[in-house]
Amino acid sequence: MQYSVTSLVKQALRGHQGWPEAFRHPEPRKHYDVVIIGGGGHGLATAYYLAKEHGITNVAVLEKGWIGSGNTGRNTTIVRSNYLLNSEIPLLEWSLKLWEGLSAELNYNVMFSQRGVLDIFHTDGQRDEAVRRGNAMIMNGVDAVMLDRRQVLEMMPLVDANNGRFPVLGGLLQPRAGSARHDAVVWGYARAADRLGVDIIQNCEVTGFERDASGRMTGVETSRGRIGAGKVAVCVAGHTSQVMQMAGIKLPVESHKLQAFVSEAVKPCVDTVATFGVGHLYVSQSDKGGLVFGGMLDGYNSFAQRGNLPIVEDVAEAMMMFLPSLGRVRLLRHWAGVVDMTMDGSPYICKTPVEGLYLNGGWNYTGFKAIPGAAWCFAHTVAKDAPHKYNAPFHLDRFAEGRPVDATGGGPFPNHH
Amino acid sequence: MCAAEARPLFCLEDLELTGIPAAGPAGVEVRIVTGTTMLRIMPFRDQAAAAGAALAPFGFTALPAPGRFAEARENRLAWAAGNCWHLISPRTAPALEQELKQSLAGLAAVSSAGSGLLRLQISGTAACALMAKGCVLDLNRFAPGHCAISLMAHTRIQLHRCADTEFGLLIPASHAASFWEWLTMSAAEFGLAVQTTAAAVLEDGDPLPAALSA
Amino acid sequence: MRIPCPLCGDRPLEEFVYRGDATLTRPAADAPMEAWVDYVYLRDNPKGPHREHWRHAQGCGSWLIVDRNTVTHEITQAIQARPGGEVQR
Amino acid sequence: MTCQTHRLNGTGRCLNRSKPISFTFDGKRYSGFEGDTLASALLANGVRLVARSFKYHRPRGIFTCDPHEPSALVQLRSGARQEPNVPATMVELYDGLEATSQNRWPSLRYDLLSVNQLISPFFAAGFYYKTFKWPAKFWTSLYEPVIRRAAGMGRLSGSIDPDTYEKVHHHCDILVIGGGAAGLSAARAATQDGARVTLVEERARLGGFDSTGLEQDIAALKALENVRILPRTMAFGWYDNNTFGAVEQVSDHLPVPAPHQPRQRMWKIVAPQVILATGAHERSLSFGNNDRPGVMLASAAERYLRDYGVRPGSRAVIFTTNDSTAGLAEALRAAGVTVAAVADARNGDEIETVHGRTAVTGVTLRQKDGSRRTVDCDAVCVSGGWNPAVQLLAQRGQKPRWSDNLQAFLPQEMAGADFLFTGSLAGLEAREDCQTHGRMAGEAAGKRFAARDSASLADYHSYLEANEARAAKFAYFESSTGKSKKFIDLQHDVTAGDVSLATREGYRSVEHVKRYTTLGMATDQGKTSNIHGIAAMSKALDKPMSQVGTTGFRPPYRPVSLGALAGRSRGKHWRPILRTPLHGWVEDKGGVFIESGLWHRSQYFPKPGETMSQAISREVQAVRSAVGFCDVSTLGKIDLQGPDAAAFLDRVYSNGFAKLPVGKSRYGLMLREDGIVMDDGTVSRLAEDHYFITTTSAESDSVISHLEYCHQVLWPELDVVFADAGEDWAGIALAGPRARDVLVRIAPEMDVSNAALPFLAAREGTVLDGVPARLFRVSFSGELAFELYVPSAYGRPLAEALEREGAEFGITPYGVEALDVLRIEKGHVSSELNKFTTAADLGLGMMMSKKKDFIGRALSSRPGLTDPDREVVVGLKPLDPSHSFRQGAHITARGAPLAPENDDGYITSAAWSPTLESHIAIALVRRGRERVGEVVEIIDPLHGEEPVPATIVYHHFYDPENARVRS
Ligand SMILES: Cc1cc2nc3c(=O)[nH]c(=O)nc-3n(C[C@H](O)[C@H](O)[C@H](O)COP(=O)(O)OP(=O)(O)OC[C@H]3O[C@@H](n4cnc5c(N)ncnc54)[C@H](O)[C@@H]3O)c2cc1C
Ligand SMILES: NC(=O)c1ccc[n+]([C@@H]2O[C@H](COP(=O)([O-])OP(=O)(O)OC[C@H]3O[C@@H](n4cnc5c(N)ncnc54)[C@H](O)[C@@H]3O)[C@@H](O)[C@H]2O)c1
Ligand SMILES: Cc1cc2nc3c(=O)[nH]c(=O)nc-3n(C[C@H](O)[C@H](O)[C@H](O)COP(=O)(O)O)c2cc1C
Ligand SMILES: [Zn+2]
Repeated sequence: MQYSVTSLVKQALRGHQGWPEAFRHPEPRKHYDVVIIGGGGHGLATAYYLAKEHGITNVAVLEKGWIGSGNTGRNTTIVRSNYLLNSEIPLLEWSLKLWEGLSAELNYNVMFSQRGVLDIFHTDGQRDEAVRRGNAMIMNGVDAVMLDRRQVLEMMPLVDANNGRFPVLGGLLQPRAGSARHDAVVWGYARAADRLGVDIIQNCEVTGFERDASGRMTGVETSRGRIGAGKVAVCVAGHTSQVMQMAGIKLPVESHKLQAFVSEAVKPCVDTVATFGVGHLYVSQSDKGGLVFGGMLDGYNSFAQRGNLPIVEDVAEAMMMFLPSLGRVRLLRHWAGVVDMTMDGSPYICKTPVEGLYLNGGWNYTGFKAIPGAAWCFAHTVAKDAPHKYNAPFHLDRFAEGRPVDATGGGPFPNHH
Repeated sequence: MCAAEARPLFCLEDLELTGIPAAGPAGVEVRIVTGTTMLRIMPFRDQAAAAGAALAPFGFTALPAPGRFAEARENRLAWAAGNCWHLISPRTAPALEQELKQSLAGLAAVSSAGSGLLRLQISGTAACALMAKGCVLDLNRFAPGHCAISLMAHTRIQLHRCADTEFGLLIPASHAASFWEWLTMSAAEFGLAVQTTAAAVLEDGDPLPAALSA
Repeated sequence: MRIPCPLCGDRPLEEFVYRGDATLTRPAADAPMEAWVDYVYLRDNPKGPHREHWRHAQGCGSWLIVDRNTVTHEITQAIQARPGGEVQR
Repeated sequence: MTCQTHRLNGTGRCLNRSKPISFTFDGKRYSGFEGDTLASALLANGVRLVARSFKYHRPRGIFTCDPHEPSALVQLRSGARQEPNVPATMVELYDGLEATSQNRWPSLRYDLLSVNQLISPFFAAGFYYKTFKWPAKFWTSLYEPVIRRAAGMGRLSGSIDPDTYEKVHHHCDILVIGGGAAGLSAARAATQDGARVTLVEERARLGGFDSTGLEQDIAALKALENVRILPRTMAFGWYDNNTFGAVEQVSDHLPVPAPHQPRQRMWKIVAPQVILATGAHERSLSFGNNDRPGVMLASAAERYLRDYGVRPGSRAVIFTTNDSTAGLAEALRAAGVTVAAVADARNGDEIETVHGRTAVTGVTLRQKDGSRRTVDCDAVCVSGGWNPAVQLLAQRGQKPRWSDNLQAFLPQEMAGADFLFTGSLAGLEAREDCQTHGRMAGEAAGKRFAARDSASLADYHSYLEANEARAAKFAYFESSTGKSKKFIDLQHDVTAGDVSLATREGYRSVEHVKRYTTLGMATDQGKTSNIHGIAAMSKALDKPMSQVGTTGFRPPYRPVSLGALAGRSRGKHWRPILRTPLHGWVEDKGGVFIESGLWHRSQYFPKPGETMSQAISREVQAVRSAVGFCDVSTLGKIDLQGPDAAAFLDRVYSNGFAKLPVGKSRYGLMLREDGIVMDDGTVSRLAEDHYFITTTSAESDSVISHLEYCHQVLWPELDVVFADAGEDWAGIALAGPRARDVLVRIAPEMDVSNAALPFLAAREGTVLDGVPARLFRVSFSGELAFELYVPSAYGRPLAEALEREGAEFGITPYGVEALDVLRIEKGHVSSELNKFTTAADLGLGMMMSKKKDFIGRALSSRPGLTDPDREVVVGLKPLDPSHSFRQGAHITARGAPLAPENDDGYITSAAWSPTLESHIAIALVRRGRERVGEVVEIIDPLHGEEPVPATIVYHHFYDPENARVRS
């Protein structure tokens, strides 16, 4: 059933008894042309684009828990393409373009809200970086606006301009950027893929790979039995190195955890997505009224989806530095996600040394915004056995070649990105 | 050209070094100790024992274990980092440094921690309560004679437990002003008395319990 | 999380800085390029016991080798990285 | 002032009736007593409607007597202290208290958005996912703003919070969380073997659910020396290695904090062992309109009667499933309340629906035989049983376990190596059971402490097992009929119908249902609602409760203010401000400071009437024509000693150091292992095995850490030691053609002639008549220059002496801005070390020794790092010298259109050069060195600037022959 005002009214009058399932809960078939591991945003969107763009519909998405239980369901939902390097901007900008039409395309409101991402800067060094980045964006056809101090304070009246410490010098605004509803992205892609025939199989953990004599992928072993596959595409976020290890591939990845925070709902007071670079803080306000914010990684390898106190304090301190009128707002909940941190802070969207095995991972803490664009490119890579030009830089050989895509200059220290 | 006078409290310049009155006697007393010489001793490979033994002229027979300090005559010898000890003395720097260098030649590197550390002695009935606001250590298990390098109010400091209600703090000079502000804010509820004392005077005061003396 | 520094005793996480995989060995000067690339970019990333480097940056300054479980965060051992250490406790 | 219509005479254990208190709610004045909460006082005054719900704006009253009250949230205080979403049940009354209702307009009684109730059929779970998708632009421009206007509950003041917060570290041997019957017994028993015990209790008073008869236990506990009791302190988070976060509400019960007192204090508690005694939360039941003001938990009614002398109404109906309400009817009657009916679900009786709009006026009862009757009443007391407060335990990741016998989720593990739990958290009910088992837990913990290993827990376990085996709770969650909305999550307006809709739409995991309906996502985090959601799912999916399971619990146990989590680290005190030894002097000179990392550095020294750029140019010119001096104390300084020092330096720097003679300085370049430049600085050899190293200010900590790594991990065999000498020395750069003239006067003891102290010479000596000093003839400015280091305490005297002795030569202090202009003119790289560049990019390829291994050597030869297409350092001079541009502007070939493939690089340093009388820049430009002489364009479309044509030049603009530094 198409979602629309009309169907909503009809259903409302019938006590909502007639809504069909948004997606089926099928039993796995014996064989699929493509098996996608991981029912997060990237896995589900890849399935959708394989079906929609390439006509490959005999596809399964295998998810070990419930779809969206990974990082897509726990991220701070910032969507932007205000990147620095010419090697990365086109991918993110393509993604942003897809975001702009996504609700209509999926017939599911993902609440993509273009209320801007504003990087506020407080030091000369930060300003210089913003100028460099803003100009790179414009050269790539991306919207970027430089705001002066007055304009920043107009947009973010709660910013403490006289904190005796870090004067507000200005801000780099990307007006088309914003945020989206994380769960809706998962469910919207799942429903759309399901409607194109994709099987979404939950509670199905992949535990091993099956390869033929030539080494080619032929299937996967799962907690629900063996499933044959023509091609296998891995989209498992924080567990990328674990899953790839099953295929004998060691990756330049460390798994780290990143925390996120939400406050009690208060009347709107933060109208854009704002970042406070000096304190490594980003904050926005959800449509429900909760302030959603986050900071740095906890900083050590971890597969535990829970954080420790030092970062909680750090983030609260940065909040109080940035927006000191929030002192009496209460933190409602904080949680963590396990992210693949790579050696240059950029993802891998590529073929792998194993034939028939494809990788979309290493998203660090920036993969939500990339879901439409990267999955679109990844579907292209899986279908055509070759990268699209937007994802071409994101291959595994770039370190050996000395061509990392390192926008922060953090170098081979994942916790510095 | 006339001899320059050191500015011992350069790192607290322009701060008010006055106390905060309380109803009764101040719960926290802070003594700012000036005129202390601090010399780093960093033994070369496998020379820690020999270096310790060579400290006899200063009253010590060995380098204290990590987490400990010892006192002898007017001197204090305190562990100060992985492979580093501080000789803390009221004597004047250049002469003492020369003597120490001679004693330790070939055994340990000696350098002057100079005036890079602000020395505070914190005491009083509320000293522990105040310390707990910034210090991550379990102060109940941090007995007199113990020392630590640890984080306090975002600053890496050296901490000596001098007596049940007395702590010695060595604070990097660049952080001193901020630390001082934190200290006065945190001590305000107890009442704070501030004194500036020359090290020479201080060392004439109460000695540590005999057990701790080397 | 608390790390038992062999010199300082149990200390909270905020005093430490993480570096990562402690099982890597720096290749010899004449080692082939792949060895260098692996050394700099490939890390052990196990789900479970992990041997890793930490520095007690806000304490004694020692680099430590810490055995820690990346799922439970339980630490079974922490020793000084420099063999023998300069100081014994 | 209205009178306390619902206040009883005599009862009220918490009240001090001799202290009446006056307060206002929505501007109306009321009175209560000391000891009241805002909730009890409002009830005493007969106020029932206190709030509106989140989505439908339904009228809501006071539902619990608990900290996790879902309904009665108010806005407390006014002005900068205004605080949204405060549960009235947790507000201790103080004189003059001001509270207002929230989320309503224009008033609580007539709330326009309550129309949402009428159109609520459209607002079923997930409605916004199904609509507002078209046209795409309208979401951000139209639909969302409307939704956002309705978002949120309370309002912030928008002013800076005037109160302070602080933190305390606390260590104990055994931490007891919860000061009810069980926690009190446990704490006391735990001390028996000498352990230091700390007990935290989130409420103001000890005693928990019912403190009657516990007075002596409390007094005895307080008398123990090794017990620390922290009331008003809520343990909010359980982190690794038994690190707990707790918040003490130091002053929230006062109009304003006392002098020098914080509003709240965050405790960071470390305890090798913990005993959880967090009790149980009573649950409600689902029935029609169960959210009306006047519907209240049975235990709340009991507490208001007993502890606050307040009757919840005059005619009450009790709806229960269990024995915990056994005494309630009697208690109500004793308070003069008519008990109009008792519907016991165990007998097949139930409430079908509640009548009344802004308050309960009656109920429809449905009896076992199916017959219905309507009963007039103004209060409904409901008990659906008890949920053990497992939330803290579940933060550790363990999933609670469903017990059919107890009809409740219990902690999964009965005990751990570092924790025990007891009381009604463990499923116990009777006070005596809680106390007996609490004692067992306390004793076991005490023994574990004393023996430092495990004590037998056999009794502890068997006690709980027997209790569970005995139990036979009645399974009942929802009334069987009725058309009115049955609310599960009172704050988020989630109904039983929403839950079944979600399951019908395929959202079958409990986590999906939570997210689709927002069940349990409000301020109480499901403490009053989750169980009913699970029950509704169990029914809809026909799955047992145990298979549906709970959602995950996360910190904080109850919401915590950001102020408390930040403590004193805010504003100016966010992080220490680092000051150099010359700070006071700079201040006295009228110097302007600039944030540089955490440092405050002198930026420039304006003279009266001067602009910033005039001051900078004057300072630059003084250095070029006479002499200036600059505070460089922020540079990292390392004292390196030991027999293997030279070998060590050779490995960590790309250039060689073994042959550096004693008494000489050399510029050094440090790479990362991946071949990117990490830092630069000077290395001076003071003696055979003694070096003094400087690093950049920004990287000083990371360089120390890196060198320690190299020493302790990579090459432990090298016999070197090094000390971070950053704090020891004040550093001053003395530069300009007259620098030597000044130095002679400052250091009469040293021979500073060009012959004795040539370029790059390094000396130790004394200045100012006996002050130990290190003197290096190095130059960043391109002039004859010296770096002078004296012990920090002599920094200011040195500056004063320089000023005095240099006056006749026109000496001028300069700040980091002039320093930067000077080095740009000279072409020294600095901001070009931006973590993207190799030595070759910086024009320093010759510093890559071919004769030795060093960090970064091997990987520097990768194709990407030697690509001729890389961006390398060059200078830029605009064709029109007056044309300015910014750092961060990009470079393109002349006339090239704006496109990424035409991006030829960017400007890393830009300045007005008073010496060259032109704007100049250093830039990283693709194939730049091959393009010297080419005219390119500097573009800055971000600022809408016209392209600036400029010539690529070598970046050593000033004195490229280096004659001046050697003069
Ligand atoms: C706290 C936090 C904040 C973030 N903030 C942002 C942000 O603001 N903006 C942004 O762009 N990005 C952000 N990110 C990053 C972003 O969330 C992720 O990069 C993105 O969601 C990754 O999507 P995914 O589909 O690859 O992974 P996931 O959503 O994690 O999906 C992977 C799925 O694979 C499943 N899986 C794993 N192993 C197996 C197996 N063996 N078999 C079957 N299934 C398996 C997992 O259960 C999981 O559901 C944030 C991340 C975190 C943790
Ligand atoms: N069926 C039942 O479970 C039931 C029903 C009614 C009454 N009771 C009675 O309740 C009492 C139970 O005693 P108990 O000690 O187990 O529970 P309790 O409810 O009396 O005490 C628990 C205490 O822990 C505190 N607390 C909870 N979480 C906290 C946190 N995170 N930080 C700080 N404090 C926190 C609460 O404020 C409360 O005071 C007995 O008297 C029992 O008879 C039990
Ligand atoms: C953007 C965003 C907003 C959230 N808002 C809320 C909220 O209002 N209330 C709430 O309880 N949780 C909220 N959460 C947190 C979720 O409840 C949950 O903690 C998170 O998705 C991680 O899942 P987990 O805690 O089950 O591991 C939000 C999460 C995100 C990503
Ligand atoms: Zn240590």
